[in-house]
Amino acid sequence: MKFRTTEYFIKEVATSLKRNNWMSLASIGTVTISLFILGLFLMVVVNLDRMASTLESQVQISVYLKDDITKEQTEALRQKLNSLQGIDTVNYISKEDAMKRFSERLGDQKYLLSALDETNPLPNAFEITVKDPQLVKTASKEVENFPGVDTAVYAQDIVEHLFDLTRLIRLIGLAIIIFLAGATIFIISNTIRLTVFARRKEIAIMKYVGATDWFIRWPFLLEGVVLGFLGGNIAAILLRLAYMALTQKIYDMMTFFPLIPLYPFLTYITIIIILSGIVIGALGSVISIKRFLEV
Amino acid sequence: MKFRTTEYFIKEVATSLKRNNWMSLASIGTVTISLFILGLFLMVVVNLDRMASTLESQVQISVYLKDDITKEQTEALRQKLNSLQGIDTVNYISKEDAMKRFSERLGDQKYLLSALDETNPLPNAFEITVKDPQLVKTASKEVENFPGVDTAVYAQDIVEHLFDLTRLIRLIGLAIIIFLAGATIFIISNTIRLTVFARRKEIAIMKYVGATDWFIRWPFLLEGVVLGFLGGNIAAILLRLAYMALTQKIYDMMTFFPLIPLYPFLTYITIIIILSGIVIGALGSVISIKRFLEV
Amino acid sequence: MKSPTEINVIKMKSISKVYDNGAVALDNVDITIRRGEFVFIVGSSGAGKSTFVKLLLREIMPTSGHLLVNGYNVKKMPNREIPYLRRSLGVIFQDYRLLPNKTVYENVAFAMRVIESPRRLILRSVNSVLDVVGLRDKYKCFPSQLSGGEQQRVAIARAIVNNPALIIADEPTGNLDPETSWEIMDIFQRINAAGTTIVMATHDKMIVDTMQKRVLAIEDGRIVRDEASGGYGYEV
Amino acid sequence: MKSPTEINVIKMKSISKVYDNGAVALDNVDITIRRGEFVFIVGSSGAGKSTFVKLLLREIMPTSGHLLVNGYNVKKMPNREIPYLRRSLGVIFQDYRLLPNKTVYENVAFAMRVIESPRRLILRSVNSVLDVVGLRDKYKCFPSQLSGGEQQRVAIARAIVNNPALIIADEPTGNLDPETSWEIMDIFQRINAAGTTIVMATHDKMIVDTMQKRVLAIEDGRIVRDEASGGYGYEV
Ligand SMILES: Nc1ncnc2c1ncn2[C@@H]1O[C@H](COP(=O)(O)OP(=O)(O)OP(=O)(O)O)[C@@H](O)[C@H]1O
Ligand SMILES: Nc1ncnc2c1ncn2[C@@H]1O[C@H](COP(=O)(O)OP(=O)(O)OP(=O)(O)O)[C@@H](O)[C@H]1O
Ligand SMILES: [Mg+2]
Ligand SMILES: [Mg+2]
Repeated sequence: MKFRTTEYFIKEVATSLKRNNWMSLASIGTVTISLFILGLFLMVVVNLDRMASTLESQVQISVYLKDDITKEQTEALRQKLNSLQGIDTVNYISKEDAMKRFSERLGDQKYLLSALDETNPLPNAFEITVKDPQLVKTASKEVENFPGVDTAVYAQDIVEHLFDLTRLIRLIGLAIIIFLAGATIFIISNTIRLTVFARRKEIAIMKYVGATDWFIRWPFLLEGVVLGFLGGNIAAILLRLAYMALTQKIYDMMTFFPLIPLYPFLTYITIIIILSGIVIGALGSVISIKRFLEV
Repeated sequence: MKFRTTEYFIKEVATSLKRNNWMSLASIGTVTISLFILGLFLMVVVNLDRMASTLESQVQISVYLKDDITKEQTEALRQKLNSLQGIDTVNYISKEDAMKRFSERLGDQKYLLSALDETNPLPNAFEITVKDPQLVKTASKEVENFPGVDTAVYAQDIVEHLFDLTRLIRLIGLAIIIFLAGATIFIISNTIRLTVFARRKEIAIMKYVGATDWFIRWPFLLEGVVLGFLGGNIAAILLRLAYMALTQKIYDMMTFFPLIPLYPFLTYITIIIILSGIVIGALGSVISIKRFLEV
Repeated sequence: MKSPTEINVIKMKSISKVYDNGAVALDNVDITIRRGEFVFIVGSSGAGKSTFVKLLLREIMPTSGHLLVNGYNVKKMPNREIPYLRRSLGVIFQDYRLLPNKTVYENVAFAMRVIESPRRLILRSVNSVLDVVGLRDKYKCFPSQLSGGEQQRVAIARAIVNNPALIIADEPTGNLDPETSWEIMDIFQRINAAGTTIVMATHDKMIVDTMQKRVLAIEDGRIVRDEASGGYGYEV
Repeated sequence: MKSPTEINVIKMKSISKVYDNGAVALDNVDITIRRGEFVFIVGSSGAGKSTFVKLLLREIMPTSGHLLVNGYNVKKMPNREIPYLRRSLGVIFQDYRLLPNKTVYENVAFAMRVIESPRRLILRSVNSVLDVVGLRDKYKCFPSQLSGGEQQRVAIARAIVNNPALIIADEPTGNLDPETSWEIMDIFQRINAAGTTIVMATHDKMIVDTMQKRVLAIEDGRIVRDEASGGYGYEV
């Protein structure tokens, strides 16, 4: 392909976008909206997944220590726990700390503690978290056999519910994203196909005067790329704004609900959305004109 | 309009759907997918809203009674609480019930109770729920002044967080539904516009041989209705299947997560989706051909 | 049809047409065509013949002047009356304008459907008019399956099927061989004899010279000749 | 262009074309056209002239037979070679086939762009060929802004701009007045004198009778006459 032809193609695309202006706008609008929806749910699903991971990582095992062990034994136990495979954090909670927490947890029933007459029946404990929450069960079994350990307990039913919940969130999230990606591809390429269809006679005429398939295809492909790029960009910008607004809103309303921080998350989303736009636009164009080239 | 013309229009629509078959399929596909997405999130949002309401309705006020009141006084208080405006349920919890519950709540720390030496420091109480959770604050204030009442408490920070959460869920849900509705309208009518655009010359020719606007419009309108109806129906069927599968899946995985029961919920959704399809299809057609009628 | 007793079917008073891009297609044209006339419009390529025709059916609006067609004031009529003006005409377009998604039969029938003719009448009339233009056996074909001349004849059939009081034909024999052209002219002559006014833009010197009807010659948008029974007028 | 020294530009051996709907458009046609010839194809409407033309540029495939055009075996050539066959021809289509979204200039230039001509050459050639057909001042117009005859002349300009060795014209003067038609025929004659082969389907009796070139008459898909220098052949 000669340079003047490349130049011609680029001019062609500009002219075509201008002359078919409302079709171009319609395509860009469709690309924008589809990719915006896709991006939105991508962000939601990624956030939910993160949240699920956070929840899972917070499952703890409380390792209650026997009352009679010494500081040295406790220290040795900490070492042992630390060196255990798959353990994430190890925290020592003295019986005093435990009582303080317990009294906080009782809230308006704190007066119950007065019945204890200043005695503290709570044991010293380690609280450990594991890297892979699936390990909770085996880890707690193992730890129970360590010297100085009385019992190791965790909220069994909550953990199991939690796994169900996070599995469900991930499953549904993945299903939604796959479905939305399919829908986006369908809708965008469908729109492009209709715009190409409206120009099928042009394509045939070009072939009749001796244009090769690629000579016809290139401007359409470039046009698809431009439409996809523009639509993807607008969608990406809207997504950024939406996410920032949402983060702010959620932060204002409920501080305990942490979203994934803006960067580099938004950068990834931007790249994914724009790339999707370009690829779907280009492929949509090329595939759509295929059947009209056969003359 | 004469009967034979109506008959002709109906035949026209059938013929047109057949002759422009891939354009018809493209339109139906777009209607189906857009409405499916809309319907899916409508179902999700309605469910979330229901869940939020359930959560809110479970906010209770614990009304602790003075230790020294008689059975009659207690009974009188129950009457008084029952007759209070905005009160939903009133439950009596004796100090024994309370202790049982408390010991259950302590779980693996149950042994703490042994320190109480069989004394029960818990008071008798009424647990009341209010119809409108916004009333919790005022209701608890009012109840505290009733004779025989010691204090009336509720989980203040949890309730406030809860309200934030449900408000956020409703806000985002509503925003998503409005946005998706707009996107659906845009995408469907855009697709229809492109199919009409591909037939703009036909429309002009019809006008040149003396057809009135409505003579041209009717078949397009009916075609839009048929496309919308078909697309809406397919979407509705898919939505039913999806919801049933999801309900089953969620029920299998986590019984504590109740979705809105299938009927009449699905009936409403079906009606909404099919009606949307018809209305958007019809309006999309009529609006799209408007500019091509001006010859 | 409005005022069918009006003697002047077409009345143009100082009509001009300037297109959006500044092209002057008609320049101050005054013409009157009476009921029952047979008028040829001749002129070189781009003279303004089709513009003249398009004005008559209000495909385009005159830039200035006054135009009456079949009793309709074309410039001032409300949009909703346009279909009725067009139904009172039978138009053969230079580019045929057949409906691509309709068969030959359906294309011709369409002109009758818009005036809500009874189905039986449609069947009869369409078949007979397809016979007349020699396309009875092609009734099931789509326009894309026809030769150029066949398409042109479908356009002719559609224009005459409703027996309009005024037939406007823009180059109706451009894609027909001389023999078929004469068959069509025969039909026109018979229709004309029955009282229908015919206005026909044409390049066919032989037809114009032979028929000796009224000839309007347009040049650069101006009427340069108006002879009661003339010839094509250019010697080559 | 393949084998430019081949003496037979077109070689048809028992070519038949039956369309999908069963219409027999060409029936066992044998024709040879040599380099430098000027051939008229005549025949009534629907005889098969356009079918003949469409076969030459492989717009349609022959149902049976053997066809060589400019050295290309039309029936057996791979799809990717079709553009090169078409570039070796200059075709004027009966329905013009102009690109609606391109101006007159761009339409003509397009035929040069596909063969990647240098920009300067395009500018020069297009302007001169638009001069030849008398449309230099309309170069900025879109096809929809042209009269029928003007569109036809753009199609003619596009067909000749690349100086093809074979020009195939399907009814190139159908929408032109006699004067303009003769101007076009003049151009064709000059191009032909310079060695270009010209095959022209036409209904214009006057042109065929005057020019006294080779005439192929088709009737119902069969060649019924092949005269070295004949007339249109029908008396009316
Ligand atoms: N695509 C098609 N499908 C079916 N039949 C066709 C098709 N194209 C042409 N025909 C038929 O084939 C016959 C020859 O058509 P062709 O276009 O070759 O005629 P022609 O000689 O060019 O006529 P004209 O002078 O009217 O242009 C006609 O009867 C026509 O109806
Ligand atoms: N839509 C338009 N916009 C701009 N100019 C136009 C338009 N239609 C026609 N013209 C110009 O107006 C002039 C008259 O055109 P018209 O179609 O009336 O010619 P005509 O006499 O019918 O020619 P032909 O015999 O070639 O059909 C021409 O110069 C043409 O270029
Ligand atoms: Mg004209
Ligand atoms: Mg032909």
